[in-house]
Amino acid sequence: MTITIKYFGLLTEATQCHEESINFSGVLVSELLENLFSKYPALKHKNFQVAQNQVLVPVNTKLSGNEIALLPPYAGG
Amino acid sequence: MTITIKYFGLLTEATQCHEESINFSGVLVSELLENLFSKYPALKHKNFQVAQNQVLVPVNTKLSGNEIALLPPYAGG
Amino acid sequence: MTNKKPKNVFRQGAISSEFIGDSIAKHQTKTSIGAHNIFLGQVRADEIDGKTVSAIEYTAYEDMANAKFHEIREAAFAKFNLTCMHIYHSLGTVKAGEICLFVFVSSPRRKVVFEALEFIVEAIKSEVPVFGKEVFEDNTHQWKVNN
Amino acid sequence: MTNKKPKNVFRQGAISSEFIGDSIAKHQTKTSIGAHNIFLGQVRADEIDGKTVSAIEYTAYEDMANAKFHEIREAAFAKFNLTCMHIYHSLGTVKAGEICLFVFVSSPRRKVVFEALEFIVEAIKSEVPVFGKEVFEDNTHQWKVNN
Repeated sequence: MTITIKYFGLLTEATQCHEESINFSGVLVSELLENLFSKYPALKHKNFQVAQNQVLVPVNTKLSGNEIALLPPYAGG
Repeated sequence: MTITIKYFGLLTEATQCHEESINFSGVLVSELLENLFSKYPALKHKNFQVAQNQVLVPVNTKLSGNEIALLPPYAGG
Repeated sequence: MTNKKPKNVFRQGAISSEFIGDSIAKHQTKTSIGAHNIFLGQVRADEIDGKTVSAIEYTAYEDMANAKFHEIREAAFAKFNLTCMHIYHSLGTVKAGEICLFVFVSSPRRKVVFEALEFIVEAIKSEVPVFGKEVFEDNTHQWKVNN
Repeated sequence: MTNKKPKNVFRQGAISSEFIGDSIAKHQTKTSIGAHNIFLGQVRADEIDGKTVSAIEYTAYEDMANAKFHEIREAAFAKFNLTCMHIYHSLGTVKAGEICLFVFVSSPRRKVVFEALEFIVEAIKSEVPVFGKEVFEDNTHQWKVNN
């Protein structure tokens, strides 16, 4: 399936992009992350949460085939 | 001694004045109040605190010969 | 900002939104501030026994009130790590919908301003000799009492 | 004021003192309000390892952030007797001394606004995906993290 992945804040320094679409055949969010860690080794050591379709999810959540966002610590206000 | 007495808020409806100076020979605040209650019977039933020289005092305080203020409940803000 | 002599907190009439905006603008040179908290008291058009409050006429025992405002100010600076504090209260007529009290605190950190502002506003309500005559639309009145 | 669809809380650049003043003015027709409480977040010129923060560049996961702001708004209206609530947050560059967050709550009674404002500000800080790049005077940077 095609997944849109969004990166924010300091994570964009590891990925050098804000958004990408990838074809991925895995089932879980954690599998997708392993794939991204291979592509962007610097990402592995960053602190972030994962949102699927704008809702925070644990990494053992099933991929629904929609939007995934990697969110570093919040700094609003 | 001569005492300046200030009235505020709803108390001025009982006294019909905001300030007056009276000669008074008593010793305690409570004696002064008895005197004022004779003069302004409506004052007796009002709820108020007494300040002497801008500090709240109990009615058994000695008169210092300076300013007395009768303060109804506060309504600031 | 501490240990000054009492200054006059009172303003004649309502406190305007422009005055509040200007006061905020003046703090933009103070770059150690991270959080401001502002309380505004606004006159309510309360309905009481079928009559509606159209304005409050404020009076005060001004010298004692300014001394009390000063005490509250000193106590707040002693208790909280504040960068700035400003208090303004109306005297005279303030119509329903207009602002009669403006309290403004600033600090490097947000937790401090929440605590400090509530402390100051509660102290003003309970300790400062200010009196309010609630005037109804038919020109009758009653005297306001803080709870 | 509840059950609306999420609206856009974000404003490009700093929030001006005039905007805040105008927002206050707009509430003077709402004569059931007795108390307003306003929180303003201001960018601090923090000194870190000898370098001074000159600005914060804000970015956000905008759709999720607006949905979260909406959730916070609905929760606050459910929890507190509020007449009005407004939230504005900056995106893009906000210089030291400028305002990046404006939260405005109003209620008939003061106790409510103190509780509600702190609830809303703490929720914004911890739940809304907004990111801040602290830019130093020499154009190096670090990433801000809320505590």
